[in-house]
Order: sequence, then C-alpha cells, then structure tokens
Amino acid sequence: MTTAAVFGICGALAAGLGLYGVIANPQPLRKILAFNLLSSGVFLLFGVVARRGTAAAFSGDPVPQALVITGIVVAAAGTALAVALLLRLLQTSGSATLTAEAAVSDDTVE
Amino acid sequence: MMPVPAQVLDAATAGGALLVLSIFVPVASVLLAFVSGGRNVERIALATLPAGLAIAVAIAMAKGQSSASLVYLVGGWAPPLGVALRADGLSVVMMVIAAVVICAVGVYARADFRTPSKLAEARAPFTFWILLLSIWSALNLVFVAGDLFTLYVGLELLTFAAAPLVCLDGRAETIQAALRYLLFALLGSVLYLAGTVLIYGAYGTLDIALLSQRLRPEPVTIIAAALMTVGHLAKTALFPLHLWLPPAHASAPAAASAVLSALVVKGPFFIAARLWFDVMPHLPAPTARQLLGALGAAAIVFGSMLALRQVRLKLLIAYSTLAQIGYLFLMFPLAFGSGSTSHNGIALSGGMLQAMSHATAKAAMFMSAGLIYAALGHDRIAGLSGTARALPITVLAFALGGVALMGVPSSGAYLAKDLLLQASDETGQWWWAVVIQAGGIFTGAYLVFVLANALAPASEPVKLRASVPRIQETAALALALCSLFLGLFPWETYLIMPGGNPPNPLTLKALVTVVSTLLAGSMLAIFLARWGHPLERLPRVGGFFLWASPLRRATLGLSKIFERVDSITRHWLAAGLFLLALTALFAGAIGAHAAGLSDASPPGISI
Amino acid sequence: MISAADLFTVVAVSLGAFFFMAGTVGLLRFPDALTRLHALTKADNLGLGLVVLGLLPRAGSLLAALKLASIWLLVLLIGAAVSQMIAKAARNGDKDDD
Amino acid sequence: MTIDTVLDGGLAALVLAVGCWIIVARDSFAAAVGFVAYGLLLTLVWVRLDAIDVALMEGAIGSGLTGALLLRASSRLRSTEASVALEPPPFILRAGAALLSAIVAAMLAVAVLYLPEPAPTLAPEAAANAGATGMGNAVTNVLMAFRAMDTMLEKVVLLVALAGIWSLARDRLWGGRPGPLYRTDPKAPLTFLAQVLPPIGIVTGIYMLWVGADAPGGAFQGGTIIAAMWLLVMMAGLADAPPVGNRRMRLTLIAGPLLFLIVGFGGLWLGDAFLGYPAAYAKPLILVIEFAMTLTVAVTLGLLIAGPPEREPTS
Repeated sequence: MTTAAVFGICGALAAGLGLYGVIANPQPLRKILAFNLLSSGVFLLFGVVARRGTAAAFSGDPVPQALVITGIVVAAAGTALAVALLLRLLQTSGSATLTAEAAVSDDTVE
Repeated sequence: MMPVPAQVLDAATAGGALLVLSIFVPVASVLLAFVSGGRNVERIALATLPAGLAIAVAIAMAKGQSSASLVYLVGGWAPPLGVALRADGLSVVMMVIAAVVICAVGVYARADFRTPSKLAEARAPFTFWILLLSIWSALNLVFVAGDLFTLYVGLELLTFAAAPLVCLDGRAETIQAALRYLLFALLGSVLYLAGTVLIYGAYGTLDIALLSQRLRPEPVTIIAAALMTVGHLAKTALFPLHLWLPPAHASAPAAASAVLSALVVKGPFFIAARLWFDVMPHLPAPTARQLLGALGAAAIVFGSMLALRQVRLKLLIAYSTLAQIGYLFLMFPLAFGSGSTSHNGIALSGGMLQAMSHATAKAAMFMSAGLIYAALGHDRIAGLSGTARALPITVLAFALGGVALMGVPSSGAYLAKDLLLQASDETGQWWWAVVIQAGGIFTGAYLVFVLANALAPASEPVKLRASVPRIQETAALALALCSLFLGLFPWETYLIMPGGNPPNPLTLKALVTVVSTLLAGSMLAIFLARWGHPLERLPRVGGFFLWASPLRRATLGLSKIFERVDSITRHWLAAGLFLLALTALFAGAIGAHAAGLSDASPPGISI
Repeated sequence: MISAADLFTVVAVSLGAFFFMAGTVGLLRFPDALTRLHALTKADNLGLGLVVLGLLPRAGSLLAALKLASIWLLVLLIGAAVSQMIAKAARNGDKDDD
Repeated sequence: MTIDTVLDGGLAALVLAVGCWIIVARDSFAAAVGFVAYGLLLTLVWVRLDAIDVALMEGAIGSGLTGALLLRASSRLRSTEASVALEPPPFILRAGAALLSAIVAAMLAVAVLYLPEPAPTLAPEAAANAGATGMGNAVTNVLMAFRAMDTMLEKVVLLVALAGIWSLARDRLWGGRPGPLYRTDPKAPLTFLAQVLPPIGIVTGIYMLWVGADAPGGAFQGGTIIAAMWLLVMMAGLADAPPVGNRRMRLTLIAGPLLFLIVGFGGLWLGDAFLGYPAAYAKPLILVIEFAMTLTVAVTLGLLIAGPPEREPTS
C-alpha cells in the first residue's frame, strides 16, 4: 500500500467519524469539534490527490495543496463564527442547545 | 485515459471584464465601508446599489449581442491552471434579478438600518450593510464562476454573510436559528468540497467547461456527484433537509428575510443546476433526477400544508419558501426525457424563471410582512383583520406578490409553469404536470388564507403602533409588480424558449386557469388552514357546512400528521440521517444506471 | 560501514527515544498531575535534547544546526512556562476552572 | 510491506484513535484538548504527504488557532454542561447514524482508492508557468498568481466572518473592546513567556513570509504565528484587544485585500488582466501584497478569537 492509499483511507474514516459526531452528538460545541474533524478528513483527501499527482521532479501537485490552504482558512473562519454564535446563545438564553422545540417557540400563539 | 492536453477552450471575450466588476465592486465597497465606518457605511452601500445594478444591466446588454458566453480569464491564466469567469444566459438573468432585489431591499432597509443620530456608529447598520454587500458579491460570484472550487469559496462567503443576518436583533431564538443554519450549511459545504476533491483527483481540473468534456460515468464521478448534490440540497433546504429554514427566515429582520428567502437559497440551487446541466449533463441518471423531482414534489405538498397551518405571517411565508424551493427542483426530471442524456432547455428556462419570479415575489411578501409587523406590533394571521383598510398599499404589495407567485398570466411564474408543463408534455412525464398544477393551487390556498384575514373588516379600527414609511411600501410594491410582469419580457435573448408565439396572457383559457386555481385554492384554505375564528362564522351558503364539517375534521387530522412529520424532520438528528441516507441513495441511483449502461456501452466508457 | 558521526547519531537518538518512552509511561502510570508533569517535562527536555544533539552532525550546514538548537531552546522555554501553569492550575484544585 | 507503510499505518491509526476520542469523550474540554493533539498528528501526516506548506498551515491554524478557540469555548461552556445534561439520542438512532456515516466514509474510501492511474496532475503546468512570477514555491505561485482570485476572496471571507462575530455584540457595547482574554497575575510564568517569546515569534513570522517565495511558508503561515504572539501578549495581560471602532485596526484589517484589489484593478487598467501582474514587477508586487496580507491575517485571526465587543466603550 502506498502512502497515498493509507492516508486516503485515513481521511475517509476521519470524515466518517466527523459526520457521525456532527449528527449524533447533541451538544453544539461537540458538533463544531466534529465538523472540524470532518473537514480535516476531507482536507486529507486533497493531500492524497496532491501526493498522487507527483510528476517527474515535482514533490506533488501544488494546486490541491493551495486549495487546501484556502479550505483550512475558510473552515477556521466558520468555526470562529459558530463558536461566537454559541457563546452568545449561552449569554442570552443561559443554555446552549439546538433542540428544535425551543427554536420555533414562537410557533404557538403568543 | 489519455491525459487531455491543456487546450485553450476559451479566450476572454469583450465585456468579460464586467464580470470582474460585478464581483469586486461590492467587495471594494465592503472594504471601504469597513474602514470608513459610521454613517459612511450606509452612504457607500447606497452608492453601490445603482453602480451594481448598472454593471448587471451592462452585462446583460453585452451578453445580448452574442449567443456565446461572456468569458474572462482571471489574471490572464487559462484553465485548467487558472480560473475562468463565464456568464451564460442563466447567469445573466439571475444576476440582473439579484441586482433588482438587492436594490429594492437596500431602499427598503434604509429606514430600518439607519445609524441613530446620537451615535457615531451603531452595530446593526454597520453589519447589515456590510453583510448585504458581501451577499451581493458572493451571489455574482456563484452565478459566473467557472470553477468548482471558486464556487465553494463563493458559497461560503454567501453562508457566512447570511447567517449573522438571521440574528441581527439579538434575541436568543434568532441566535439559535442562526447557529442551526450555519452548522447545517457548513455540513453541506463540506460534502460539496469532498465531491470537488474527488473530481479533481479523477480529472485533474475543476473547470466546468473542461469537466463537461472529460467526465465519464465512473464510480468516482458518481460518488462525487452524490456528495455535491446532497450538499447543495442541504444548503437550499429542500425537504426533508429544511430544519434550519423556517426559524431562520421567519425570525430575521424583514429586509434580511427578504434577501435570505429571495436570493440566498438560490445560490446553492444555481450551483446544483450548474452541476447537473453543465458539469455532468451526460451522466446517465434518470432515477436520480426523478428522485430530485420527487423531493421537490414532497416539498411542495409539505411546505404548503404547513404554511396553511401557521399562526404567524412570517412563518407562513417561510414555509411557502419551502414549497417554492420544491417547485424549482421539478426542472431536473423535466429537462431530460426518460433515458435521454441531452436536455431540452425549456425546462431549465422554466426553472430559472420560477427562481426569478420567486425571488421578486417573495422579497415583496417578506417586506410587506415586515411592515405589517412593525405597524401592528405582531404578525398573527388571525389578528390581521382591518389591515387592508389601514395599510392598503402594503397589503396590495403582499397580494400582488402572492398572485404573481401563484401564476397569473403576465407573471413570471405563469410563464415558468407554462414552460414546465410543455416540458412534461414533450418528455411524456404527466405526473409532474399534476404536481405543477397542484403547486399553483396550494399557493392560491395560502394566499387566500392570508388575504381573507387581512381583508376582513375589523370589529374596531386598527390602531397602528408606527406609521409605515411610503418609501418602504413602494419598494415592496415595485418588486411585486416586477414579478407580476416578468412574464412579458422577451426572454429569448437569454433563455431557451419554445418556438412560435409566446402564450397570449389574455385568452379565455388563461382566465379559466387562474379562476379555477383560485377557487381550488380557496377550498383548500377553508379545509386546511388554521382559522382564528370558528368556521361557522363564515357565511353559510346552502347548507355547505352540513357536509363540509366532517370533511374538515378529516383534513384537520391529515394536517396534524403533517405537523408531526415536520417536528420530526426538524430534529437535527433526523435531518442528519436524511442527509446521509440521501447521499447513499443518490450514489446508488446513479450507480445502478451507470452499471446497466456500461454493459451495452462501447469500450472506452468503462465503469 | 558506520562512521563515528553516524554512530553518535544512532546512540543519541536512541537514548532520546528511550527518554520519550519513559516519559510517556510515566504520564500514563503516575498517580497525580504533578508527578505526571514531572515525567512529561523530563522527557521533553532530555529526550528532545538528545534527539537534537544526535541530529546535529547530520545538519549539513551551520544554519541548519542553529535552527535545530533553537528549536530545542524554544521547547525548553515554552515547556517550562506551560508546565508551571498546569502545575498551578492542578494545585489550585478543580474549583479554578477558567 | 515496507517500513514506510508500517509507519504510515501506525500514524493513521493514531490519528483515527485520537479522532475517536474527540467524538466519544464525555467532557467537552477533554475533547478540545484531544483536538489539539489530533491537529499535531495531522501535521505529521501532511509532512508524510510531502505538503510542507499545508503542514505548517495545519499546525498553525488547524491545531493551534482552532484549538485555542475551541478550548476557550469549552472552558466557558463548562459551567452549563453540568446543569444542562443533554441525554444522548436513543441507541437505535445513534446506530443508524453510525451505519450511514460508515457508508458515506466507505464511499469516500472507495472513490479515493479507485482514482485513475496515472493520476492527472497540474504540477508540470504549474512549473512551466512559474517563470511568470519568478518564485520558486509552486504553492505560492498557485495561491498568488494562478488562483489569486480565490486567495483574495478567502481574505474577504475572513473579514465577513469577523463582521458576523462583531454583529453579535450588545448594541450599547458597540465600539468597546472584546472580552478580556487574561487573568491578571504579573508574576505568572505566562507573563514571562509573553515578554520573551514575541520578539522571536515575530521574527519567525516574517522569516516565514520571506522564505515563502521559494520555500514552504507564506503570508498565511507567517501571519498566524504573529497572531499567536499577539494573543499570547493579550492573554498575559500585557496588551489589550483594541476596541472595534479603532480606525488603525480597521485599516490593518483591510490592508491585505485592499492592496490585492488595487493591484488587481491596476492590472485591469493597464490592459493586462484583473490580477495579472506585469512580468517585470510580478515578484515585488506579490511580496508587497503578501506583506500587507501577513499583517491583515495576524490582526484578523487575533480578533476572530477575541470575539465580539464585551466591554463598555470608554469614550
């Protein structure tokens, strides 16, 4: 097995772990953590593609590497925004949950 | 496969530089507004509105002169190494509509997002204008980007600008809605990103034009297609992935709701259309397309039924958006005949026209709902009686928007429906015709429901908490009128239209269609809606309610079931399970066909 | 054919690896935070020091050797500061969360 | 099976084990600590994949910055975690989620393993066109020349995210400073660290920017290190986060993208192309943009972590 194949599988599994965490963990902060795990798995796939694209005299395809750098920044920005929303939610409501019932509390007649 | 040599597919065309301006003029305004701060933020934003509109119109005129796309190579680098911007007819019409809606919203929002005179700078105006301009830039990028990764950046810009708009007023439930929206949208983007990396790994480019030539029905392509499609479904909030939409769209400030509902959900929808029509039109996926249409049909029924059950006007409009998003996805099965891999442009034109009609009409409806809320201090539908007398222009804007959405002759939605019906006729898929007609009737139903309440005479004169600025009413009314007359525009320049005469809006047949739609809609509204007062107070016509009462009880039971399903699908876990299941389902649906095809296909197309 | 420099590298890096391993075992086996910290910092400082020392003959240029040495110094500095903070937090008990 | 495969496999197993820990750990703080470790392991993976630029990025942003953000959030949330006991969803639903996630992961794995051979690559083309910028780092070439638009827009994404975070402030606190990051204790070892480390860190950051032209590194990696130094100084209480109305800070926030935009429009004006650099000036122009970008990145990242204004404006 090549390095690319090993880490390709690793990336896919990390993404799967992240997917599970985002979906099944009820706590928003854990969802954000799992989202980072998920995106890191997808980013690894970029690395694998870059590594596979090694041509003569090049250590790897620079395009996917550049894309992943942009991707990491965007994911970090998303994480920062989500964390800020979460902390603000904690401040205003005293709890940090995403339960649907509370979300449309004004559904009922006021 | 032999690596395809880099070929110059396209060179920059005249007018291509306008595409750059459409993206970066709003960006420049964002930067300038950010640094100059204070009241300058509004000034810069308001100055950008006409400039952006002018750029969009200039692009439309440049595009009108030739049938080929406008192309620009950023930095002079040609794909696959560089990134191209391309504007075809679809991009141009969406861009113009986005510019029109944003300008109207900008005019409308001036009254709501003005820096108070005693402050040098205030939070809400500063962020609102900056986020609005960012959304504009992101939308234009989404419409013209010729590269899958650039589309990803545009999509994220759109999401990050849209999510904070939801909670500008800072109430806890709006923050929760924004967080749900952001997290689910991030999940969708990652799925899309996973698809793009697989595509790059298989074909060595992310350029749409190059990919359309290189793509083959291989496992990698199929899995990537499934991931990307479902990612966009999550971001568009197609049923059953809609958990974030109703709270987010209903609780945002009116101007923000208008942008979110009219334009922001169209971004991922547009990319989904790009994927299916431009990147992989040759992918043999009839089942997957039927699946997309089926989800759309479910969204129509589901969104409309729930819209009728709402107590608050803004939630009703939000659920109506859910239904209208479903309508957009009907074009996917309709564009392709069964088994055929070449699509007819009529359904695509119909879908885009529907998107444009919905953008203008829905913005008008949210804007008037916002005015009603501000004037009455609430937006309970049952408490709307007397509003029509107190706020005639606002209610008129709402009504015209609704009527346009329902599809009266001359409206864009009517033309769209006509095109979609033609497509279903040509491809022999009658079942979608049924859904299309039902969609119009449902729209009629919730329109009748709201108007019946708003037009009802009030027992005592309505006391207005605040007067409604004329300029805001005018902005809403202008958008509603725009939607109402969208069907009269000569779209042939930009969209593929059927040959022959355009449908004459004044025939008897058209009139009958409208009247019957409204009548059927009223019946639905009577039976399904949540009326504030018992039905018995409605005028009794010929013992109508003797047999209607048991029927209404039965339909009430039905809508209870729908409400139950809604509360389940709005659970995070359920939506997540649907998301994953749909990904697997799409991959399976496309894969099964590709496998069947490869048995009979000539060598060269291998699976 | 092993030169003296190579032999030195092998011995030093192996010793460094041994210290890392001992530190990890200590981290896992020791009873409380302070003793674990003790194990960890020993491993960091000595283990990394020996690894860096072992790699110095192979650095190729003076600049690269300086870089290696400065990495060790930085880790020493940060390790000392951070382990003090952790120790303080551990001594203050669980009440001091933030 | 070579020694490389064994090492790679061991590293991958370690990454996945820490990943599992992040998902299943009962305590959020522990999970966040796990995430930092996970990020460091990923950095090693990127080194194994011969992507040093990305490894630096992952270490700086993925592990360092995001880790700091999540650690801070989890320690703030700790107080509520005990009171709001969120019971996990029923077993059957969790099992369903696990199964479906496994299916999607398997789809990804299959797709990656069945990518075509020989792999398509743009490496030769990137190298063939490297002369246009005169820079030796292929990744920097892609970021700053071939796909410069993406890079420029990504900076706008950061700025918009910051505007979004600021929008969460209370109205009356607009114009104030973000919440304090520090606990005042002048004798703490942290204070000493914050006095000694920043000079070294800033030099390292600038060095990283400078070598980015020809070797792994670049504006983003350099900027992140400087941001970390700034955060360290703020956490030690030696400096305070600026109020959101601070004009100089705002100018720094937009300097990178604005300069990028000016150069871009300059290219358009001079007849070349938007974001096309005239061949003679390509390298100096790119370096100037990268320098401005480093400052912008440092300030933006610092403020992203500092959060929305939480203290009364002083004026």
